[in-house]
Amino acid sequence: MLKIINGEVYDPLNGINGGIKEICIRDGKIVDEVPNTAKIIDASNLVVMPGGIDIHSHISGLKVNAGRGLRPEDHRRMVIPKTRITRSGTGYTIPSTFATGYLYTKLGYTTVMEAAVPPIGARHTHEELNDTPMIDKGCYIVLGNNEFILRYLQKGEYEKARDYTAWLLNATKGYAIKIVNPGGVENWKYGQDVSGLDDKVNHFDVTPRQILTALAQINQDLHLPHGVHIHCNNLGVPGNYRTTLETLHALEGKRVHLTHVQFHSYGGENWSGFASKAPEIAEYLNQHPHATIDVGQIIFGDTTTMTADGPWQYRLHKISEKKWYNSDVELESGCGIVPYVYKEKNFVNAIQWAIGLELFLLIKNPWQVFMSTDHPNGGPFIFYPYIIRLLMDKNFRDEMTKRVHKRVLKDTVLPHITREYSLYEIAIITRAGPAKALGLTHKGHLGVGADADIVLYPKLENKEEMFERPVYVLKEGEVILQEGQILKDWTGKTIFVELPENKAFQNEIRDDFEKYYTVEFSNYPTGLETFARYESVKVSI
Amino acid sequence: MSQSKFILITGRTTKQGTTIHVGKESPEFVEETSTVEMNEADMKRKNLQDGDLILVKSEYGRAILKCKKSDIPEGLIFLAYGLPVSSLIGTDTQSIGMPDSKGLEVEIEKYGENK
Amino acid sequence: MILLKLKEKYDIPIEAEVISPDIFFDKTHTELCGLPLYYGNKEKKLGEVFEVEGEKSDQIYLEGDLSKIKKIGFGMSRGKISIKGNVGLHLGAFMKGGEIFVEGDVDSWVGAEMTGGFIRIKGNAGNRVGGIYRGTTVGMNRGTIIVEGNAGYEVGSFMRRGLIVILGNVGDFTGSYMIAGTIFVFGTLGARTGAGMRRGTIVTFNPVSLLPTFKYDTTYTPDFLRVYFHFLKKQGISIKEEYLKGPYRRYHGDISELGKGEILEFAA
Amino acid sequence: MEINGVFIEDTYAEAFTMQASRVLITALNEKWALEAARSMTGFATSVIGCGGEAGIEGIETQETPDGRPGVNVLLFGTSKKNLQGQLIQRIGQSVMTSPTSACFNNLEGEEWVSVGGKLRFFGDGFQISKVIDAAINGHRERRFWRIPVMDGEFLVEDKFGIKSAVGGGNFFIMGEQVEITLEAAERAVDAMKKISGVIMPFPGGIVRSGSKVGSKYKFLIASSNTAFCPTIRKQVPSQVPDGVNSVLEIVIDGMTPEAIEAAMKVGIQAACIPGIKKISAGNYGGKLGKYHFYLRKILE
Amino acid sequence: MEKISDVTCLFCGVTCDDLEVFVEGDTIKEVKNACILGKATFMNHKADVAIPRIKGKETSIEACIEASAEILSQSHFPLIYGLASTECNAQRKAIELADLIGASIDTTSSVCHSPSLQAIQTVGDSTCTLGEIKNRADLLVFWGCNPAEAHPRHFTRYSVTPKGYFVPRGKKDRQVILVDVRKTPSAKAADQFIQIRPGSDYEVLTAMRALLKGEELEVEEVGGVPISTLKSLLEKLKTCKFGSIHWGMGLTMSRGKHMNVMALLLLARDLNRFTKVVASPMRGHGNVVGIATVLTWQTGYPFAVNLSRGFPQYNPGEFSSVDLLARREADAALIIAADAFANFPRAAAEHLSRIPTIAIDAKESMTTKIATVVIPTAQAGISAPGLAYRMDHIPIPVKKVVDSPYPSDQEVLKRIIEKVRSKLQNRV
Repeated sequence: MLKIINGEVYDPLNGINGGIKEICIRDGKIVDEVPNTAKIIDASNLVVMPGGIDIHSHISGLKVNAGRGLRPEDHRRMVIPKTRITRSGTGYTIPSTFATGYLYTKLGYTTVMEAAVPPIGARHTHEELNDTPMIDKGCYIVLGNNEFILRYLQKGEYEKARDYTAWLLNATKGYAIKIVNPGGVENWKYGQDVSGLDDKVNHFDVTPRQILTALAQINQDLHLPHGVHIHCNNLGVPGNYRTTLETLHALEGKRVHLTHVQFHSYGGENWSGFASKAPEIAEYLNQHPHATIDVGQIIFGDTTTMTADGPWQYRLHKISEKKWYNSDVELESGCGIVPYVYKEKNFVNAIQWAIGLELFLLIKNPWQVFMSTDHPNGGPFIFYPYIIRLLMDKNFRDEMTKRVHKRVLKDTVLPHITREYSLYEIAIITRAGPAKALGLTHKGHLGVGADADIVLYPKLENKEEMFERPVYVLKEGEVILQEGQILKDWTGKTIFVELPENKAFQNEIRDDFEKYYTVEFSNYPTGLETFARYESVKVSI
Repeated sequence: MSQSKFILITGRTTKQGTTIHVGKESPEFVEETSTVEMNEADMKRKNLQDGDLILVKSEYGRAILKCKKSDIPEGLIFLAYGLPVSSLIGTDTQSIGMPDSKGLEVEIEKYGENK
Repeated sequence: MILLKLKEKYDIPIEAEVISPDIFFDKTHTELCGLPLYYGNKEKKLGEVFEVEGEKSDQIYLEGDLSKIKKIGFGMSRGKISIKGNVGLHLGAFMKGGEIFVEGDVDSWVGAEMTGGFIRIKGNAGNRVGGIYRGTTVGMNRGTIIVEGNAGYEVGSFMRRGLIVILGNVGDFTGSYMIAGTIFVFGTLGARTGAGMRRGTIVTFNPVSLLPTFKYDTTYTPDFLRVYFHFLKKQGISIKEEYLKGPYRRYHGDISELGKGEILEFAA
Repeated sequence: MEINGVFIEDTYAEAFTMQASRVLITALNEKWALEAARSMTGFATSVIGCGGEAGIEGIETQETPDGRPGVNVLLFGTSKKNLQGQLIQRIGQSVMTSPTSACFNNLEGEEWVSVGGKLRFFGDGFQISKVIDAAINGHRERRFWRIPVMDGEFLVEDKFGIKSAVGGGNFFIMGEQVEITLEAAERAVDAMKKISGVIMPFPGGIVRSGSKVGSKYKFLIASSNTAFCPTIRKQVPSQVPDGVNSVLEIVIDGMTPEAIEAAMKVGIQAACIPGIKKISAGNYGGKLGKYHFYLRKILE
Repeated sequence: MEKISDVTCLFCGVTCDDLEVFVEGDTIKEVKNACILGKATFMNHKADVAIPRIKGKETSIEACIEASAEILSQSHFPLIYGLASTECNAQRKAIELADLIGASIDTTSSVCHSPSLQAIQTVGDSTCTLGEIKNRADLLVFWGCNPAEAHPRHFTRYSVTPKGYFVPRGKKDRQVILVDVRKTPSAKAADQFIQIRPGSDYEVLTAMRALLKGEELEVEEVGGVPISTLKSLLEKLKTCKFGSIHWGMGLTMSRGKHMNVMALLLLARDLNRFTKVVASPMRGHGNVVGIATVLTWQTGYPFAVNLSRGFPQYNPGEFSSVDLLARREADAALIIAADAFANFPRAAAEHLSRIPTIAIDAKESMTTKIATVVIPTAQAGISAPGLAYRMDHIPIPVKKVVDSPYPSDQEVLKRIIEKVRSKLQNRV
């Protein structure tokens, strides 16, 4: 039992904006009151927030681990020595599993969603997540190029596509549906891509538009807690904002989350004409509350880009001439990895940087836009406090704007935006908003019944310092970090959805499965015995 | 290449892979991992018959092995992974961890011939 | 000046990146003796392993069989380290500036991924002189390494800038995948010299067997060579008169890559 | 003051600041080093009409960077930009074109200008850069460019040092007739050539058409130094004394004022031969240049 | 007799998971679907089982664990090696132990595909899971590998013969080319066999890259192969729809090693300018991909990891076993599920008999013969369940089919960790 007193509380889901409020904790949950015998944390001069929630990050899975394997030179830049409590690790852009847990905790994040898991790699993802301590976690299952889905849609069998999705989410212990470059990744398997929503997918008589609308409908019909999570077609391509807007139009009325929209808000017909179309995207979102986004802010410096979007990664490899890893995943997805350096004086990179900030600042409703760097694609997540400072501190932002390539000053609206985020708004984009969008009802807030995942930040003028130095981090009511030191090697839970089982349907897919997969049907699903700790979110259809 | 120099190719064989489960000291495994495959012409040249014992010498070690005719190219000999292979290879990994396990230059003589 | 004498020879390697002018220059004798070294998985103090004389200097002298001492001069940017005896792995790796002199042999990765400075070895060196650590694709970037004895494999692999001079023989893959820079080998070369090189120069004074991806261009005496010879003479390296005169066969390659590298082979 | 009966006027030569560079040209032999040097220093008498001022300083006596015979050329310009342009043009047109040549910077400059770095583009993508490090003994890093040309390669240094130096040191030799004046001037030049750090940029080191600033014609920035022209000495305020029928000027550009002084000293001394009446110097009343070389002081 | 279905075989990297195993009590009676190697693995599971002993004297497992913990907690520069023939949970524990005692941890990759891993770390790889090859590959090239003897079911499950979605006629829709220095039994499955001179892989591959760029070479042949043959091979690779190149230890163990593999990876990469081409290492003895995978997620590096400083450092050539032993640096060794003594060059292996060596293995081996402590365990995949990784990094659950009197590798390591931890704490 624990009571946090005297803290300045930011709990947007409960409308609390900086008021002094006591927080009582019992059995890992927030409760109305605790007896006087409860331990007390005096949070005078501290800011109290729910633990951070990352709605989109690449921390675990075949691709992440392939990225680790590809970049020993990156790991040498940051080593994390073992302590009596914690394990050692490495990694600057792709931290090892233990390091990932510790580093997120050191920022006050307590829940992180791995954003792209090919189903056949789900078991691997969960095994890795078991070794990712401290945080709760879940994963999104990529479906936009799944050949079962493509075949069902080709034959017009929507119900089968829906039942397959339900089966697959159960089998993989996923939390949400992810779409990555629908159709494009399938085409990449023969070295091609799609260029828009109405291109045909090779060998399957369907279009990206059909895939998107069907999966959004399935998402709706299965009553999944999170909207369909989309990485649009044409990522990174100049002029792609049109595809992004078309995607949003096509899915109007459905719950959708577009991810790393920074990479999808580009104007211009070629690289020399590269321009920001963030205002257009923001304007659309300001009119259409059905959609949420995360930004995918870029951070100047080295990083490792990794995505299921194989064709884009091949293009990026050709642009950057850096090493290239590609692995296509049978019947399901793909994966590409390319190291990349974002440079302040490179005008495309500078404008990308500005676009991210414009999205944060021009989208009026903070419940629609969430913090992300699309870790590690835009940069490592450890830079979130830096982004917070850019959002909260106009002067700091202006300084940076003057440092980067001058086309940012000349060609973007960023220098003219005066908005500064409040702590309340920061609490929305880093915890309350993602929790709401994810349908994680017991997270992202400090109301009674919520998980007691709580972080206490020092009140500092420099917001970057404030958010990288939590004084306390509590997980399920336990103090796991104090003054930068990890006190407990906490095992977090893996969160997944649990849909009603449909035994009859399994026989439907078994035949094709056995013909085209290379693993046995019975060995494919991830069983509950895999998990160190888990929490299933039951969904009734 | 002088008459007695050969390139040693090492590798797996089905028999090596099956007999290993019987035991590393089982006669089957020992037999398989100490039998050298040679080209017929090479054997003729060295006056060797199937089953003859040969002394194989490398810069790092030596082994007495049995020879056997196969369709391996001239100048090459093949030996399945096992203790004899290990006794012939050196420890220089050129700082990458992997010793020179294939393509090693060895000398062969009929066992007992030069005594 | 600071003098370090190794007290006893070790079998277990010691990581000693603290032995660097950047760290030593402002340390008192007591502070020096207390600096940590890593003896396998245990920490030892500099003063336990070495007899330490002097303080507060960026001129360091080392004596003893240091063949198990790793990372001396790691990342140093100034001053001078002089060593009498054999030295272990990673001497002067990631070095930025300053000078290292060794009277003895050194192990592998001497000057690996360095970005400046000068290293001179009287004896032999191991593999990857001025080379890379695994994963790196842009290696040595400025600086000079002179090895008076032989060197091992992958000398100057992935090198981006700088000069490596080996007076003895080298192993395979010298200058492999080099991006630019200059390598002189006065002894013999192993196989696959310049494999995958994009730009850069490898100069050899013995016949070299080349990959099929190198093509002969011409026989001439490039003026820049004499500039290098002049520089080397100033370092006290004697250059045969005939080398100054040339001529040299020029091959370009590796045409499986950009192909703008060159191998100059003394042709007289 | 008189030397060998030649009157030394109590005046001063007024000189001004210029930017200077020292270019070392090497070649297969001295002949071809000199050919390139002569070509490079051709048409470089005065910044008024030539873009730059240049002369051969002398044969390099130290070992050159490539060990071949070398000739030093001093090139002066009015500004950093002007001098860089002159270096690029003259090295590009006169040294690069000259068989077997190579071209090095030979001046530890106050500032550095890119020369080889610009000329390299002539290599059409096949130019190769070579860097000699430098970290040793704190020397400066030296980058060279190798440009493929028809006789092999043209080697040129990437950056050339420039420093502020002195242009326009001068003295006048006033004689009874032109033959004797010319002989005195030649003797002066021969003596001055032994001094390093100076050049006499005019033909044979001698200028007969001394100039003054300005003209009656608005489109001219300089015109004949009428005060020293014997034929019109009664029509203008003249400085030509009676008995003097010919005046020659020696103009000196030097790396340092000291070098100029040294050169003027030996030059004037050599010029004082029978038949010479007077040695004077040109100045603008001290308004133009910051250097004032008083003849009598130099000769003391 | 009990029938257990969909059993996974841990012998090689093909990691077949469709075996049917028939058991009676603790005896395996029959194995179906397995290849000859897999069958031998299961049928001989009782042969040559190891005996717990210290310095040759038979004793209890508990005593062995205690002795091991004592050795490891005393050591200054211990080496943990092997881990191929076990499952991932044991591998996890081995890394935890290495982290705890500050050991170097290395795997059988070190003397197998470590050059491939190093090549991939340098240039990347265009690859795929095996199902992609099964469903799409119309051109297969096997370079320096002999699947017929090392990965027997690769041809039938994934590459040569299976009918795939886009290659419905199986073998008829595919072309198979084998490149090697000798005609191995795998040549029978190939449409074309290209024989190259030993030690010339790099030359041949790099020449192909140059030819692919449109360069002409000034030689008639490379590595004994006429240029015309290389050109026609390239033509096939450029014009196929989905080409799949597989390589083995013919590249990794021959002169050039990692550079040979790099040349192959770069060739495959370059071919993607024309069509889809992937390249995949023929990995695996056992679950060697598993240990590389787990090590990578826990430390960032796949093998040759040193933890003596309290954080991971990676350097093949420094922390790889052969080097550590040849330099006589390791002062204690823990060999898990691998026969280091038999597989290492003699001069390196001999150091194992000079230092205290602990062998954890289901079977007797050359290493158990010289080990100070021998701890027999239940064989993973037969008597211990868990997780394994296929050569294409796909995770496959591993079943237990019969009981063993011995604890699993995971269990033994867990107990060693507990003992070491208390010893270290007592000492502090």
